[in-house]
Amino acid sequence: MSDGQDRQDGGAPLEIEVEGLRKTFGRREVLKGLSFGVPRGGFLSIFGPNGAGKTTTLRVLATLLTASAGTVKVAGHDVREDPMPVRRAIGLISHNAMLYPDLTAQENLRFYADMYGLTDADERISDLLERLELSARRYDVVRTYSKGMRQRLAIARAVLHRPRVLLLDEPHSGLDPRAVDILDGLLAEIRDEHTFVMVTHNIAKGLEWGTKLMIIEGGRIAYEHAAGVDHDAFSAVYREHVHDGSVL
Amino acid sequence: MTVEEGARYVAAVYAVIMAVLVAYYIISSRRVSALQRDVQLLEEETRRRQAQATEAGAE
Amino acid sequence: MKKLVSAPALFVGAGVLLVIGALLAFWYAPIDASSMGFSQKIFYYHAPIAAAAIAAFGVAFVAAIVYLRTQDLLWDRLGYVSVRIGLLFSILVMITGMIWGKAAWGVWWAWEPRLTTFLLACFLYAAYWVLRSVVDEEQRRATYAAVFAVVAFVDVPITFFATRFLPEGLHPVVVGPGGGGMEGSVALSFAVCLVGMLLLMAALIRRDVEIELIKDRVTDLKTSLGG
Amino acid sequence: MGGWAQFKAIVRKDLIRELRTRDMLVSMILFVILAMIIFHYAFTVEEGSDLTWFTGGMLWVTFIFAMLLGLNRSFAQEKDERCLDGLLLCPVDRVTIFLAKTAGNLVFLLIIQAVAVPVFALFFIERSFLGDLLPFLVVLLLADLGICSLGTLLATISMNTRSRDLLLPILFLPLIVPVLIAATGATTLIFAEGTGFGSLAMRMLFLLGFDAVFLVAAWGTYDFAIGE
Repeated sequence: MSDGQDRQDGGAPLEIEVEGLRKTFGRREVLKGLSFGVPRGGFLSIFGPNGAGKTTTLRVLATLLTASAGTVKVAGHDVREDPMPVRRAIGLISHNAMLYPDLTAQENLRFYADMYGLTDADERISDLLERLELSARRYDVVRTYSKGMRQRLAIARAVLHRPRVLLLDEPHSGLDPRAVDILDGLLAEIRDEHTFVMVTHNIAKGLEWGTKLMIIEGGRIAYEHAAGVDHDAFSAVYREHVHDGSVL
Repeated sequence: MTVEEGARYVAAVYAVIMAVLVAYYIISSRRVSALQRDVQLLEEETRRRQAQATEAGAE
Repeated sequence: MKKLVSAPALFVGAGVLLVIGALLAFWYAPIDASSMGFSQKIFYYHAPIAAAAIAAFGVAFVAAIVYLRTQDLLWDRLGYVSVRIGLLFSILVMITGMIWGKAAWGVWWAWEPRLTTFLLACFLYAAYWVLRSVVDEEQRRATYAAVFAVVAFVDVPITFFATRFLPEGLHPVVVGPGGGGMEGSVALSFAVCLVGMLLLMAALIRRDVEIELIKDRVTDLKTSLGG
Repeated sequence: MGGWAQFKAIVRKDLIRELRTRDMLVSMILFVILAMIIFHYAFTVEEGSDLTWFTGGMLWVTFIFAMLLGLNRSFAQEKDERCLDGLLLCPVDRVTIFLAKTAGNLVFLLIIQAVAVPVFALFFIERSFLGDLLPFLVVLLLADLGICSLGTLLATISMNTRSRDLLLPILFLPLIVPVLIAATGATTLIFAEGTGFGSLAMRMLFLLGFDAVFLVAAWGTYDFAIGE
């Protein structure tokens, strides 16, 4: 309300601003001009069939891919022009843990803490391991961890440097129900501390968390809505926009 | 080697090399025309389908 | 980019110059006074072919750098085609080099700096070829190929320099210090042959880039029809 | 921000990993010593053949092939567990990653050489070359740096291709020939004649130039090699 940035999202300034994002791989155009914003503290859930460009979008936000055209700003910095502050401001949780299996939990986190230049690394690591109930195993090699424990450690890795924005790439896929519960518990705990973008196939989870919903289809935004759509109505919308019969 | 022999020898090799290069060029030129024909056919097909699609849309 | 001159025009220009060059080389330029005699005439096509090969690799090097800066696949196609033409000329260099070796030194193969360098360049650019064939994703293939093309082109002169650490080479130094200048008639004939060969190289690259671009167009049309 | 701290962090991580599993070092050391035994039988034509003039060649061929084994491993894990994404997400200059990876590989190569060279001397070199140790070490370091920087750049590329460890030697070997020529010549001269710095100066300068050129080339291209 105070500045011109706000849209339908209320007063919070935009933490993520995407304007005319295009991405081509070779001669294949995967993203055909996306524009959207996420206000600070918001939670954007992105749905869509496989190959629609969801993960590509997320990887552009994460600076792992460079946009072919358009501007992308995360935490006030242009992703292409100024990637370093963006990298400091984001954390990524995906179904790949991105942990070194031959290092211990402590060593893994210590490594990432050094990479991010954390000054209070030791306390931060202890604190996180405590919260994630991994303290007892902190000196064990990650290779010996169960899938759920790895996922918890991956969350610790992603939030270690207190990122303003958390990017979630299908975080629920491949998890057993117990691990899903733990992940949800953790998300609930850290929900207020970050802005979120989640790419998911899981409509229930996406609706549960999202303050804003988006369906990407064929590299374009097919549907965009504020939260508050119930599951059945959204499923109908999803089927209307996505015709490939992919898993709901 | 006499001068006559040398001349024949060198000229023959030269001719062979030039023949290789000219052949390469000619083959690639034929390739271009073949491919251009493909493009033409495909473009016609695209146009035809587009026309069909607009017709179907109009009905 | 290269709409300036058509391939046929380059090809005709090359043909005219090469024919004139051959006439000059065989009838106008004097027969070598040294032991090589008439077979020294190999020089009029061996050296221009070598120059054309190096120039083609140079084009690939420049195209690689431009590609890395612009990410425009047109430059990838140019680089790819230039390497292919460079390899074709390199193989011709090896063949004519071996003939030269037989005529001048009585052996088919000598581990002589220039010949060895060309042999290694052949392997380098063959590796470039292999590299392209094992990357599926187009943009990634173009990027890796470009990085390798840069490294390879930098490596070639270094290799040449390194071979100087081996015992003395046999290669005649025809131009430059020590070899004495060329006679006017020799220089003129050589220059015509050189420019002709470079034009021929340009014509081949020009034509093959055209082929690659049309092939891209065909795949584009096919995917749009299929999808 | 601390590029140096990040450099140290990556090197330390690679060293901890390798010293814990030792899968790379053990096989590299076994390979190197086995290669020497094979060279002995391959080159000995009669009882007591003098192999002095082959020493440089044997040594560097062994090192280069051992390094190929190691290079394939050095990125395999980054790739398999998608740790590379984690690394690329960090606010780290890509050149720092390159330098750290090169340094890690250099350390492994030096460990191999610390084992291999004494064994090699025992097997093949009759005269004591302790007096020429200094020039030898200079040549060793300069050549290693070239091998590791070029190898790291190419391993980064080859790990993302379909035929990974098959591709690396094809890319690496033709490019490393200049180093092989200079290092082999210098090493043989040292072992056979015990020449001092004087007659090796050109080769050392050449190796230094090679290192500089490829460090710069990698500097300019590593962003592309590791990204996307």
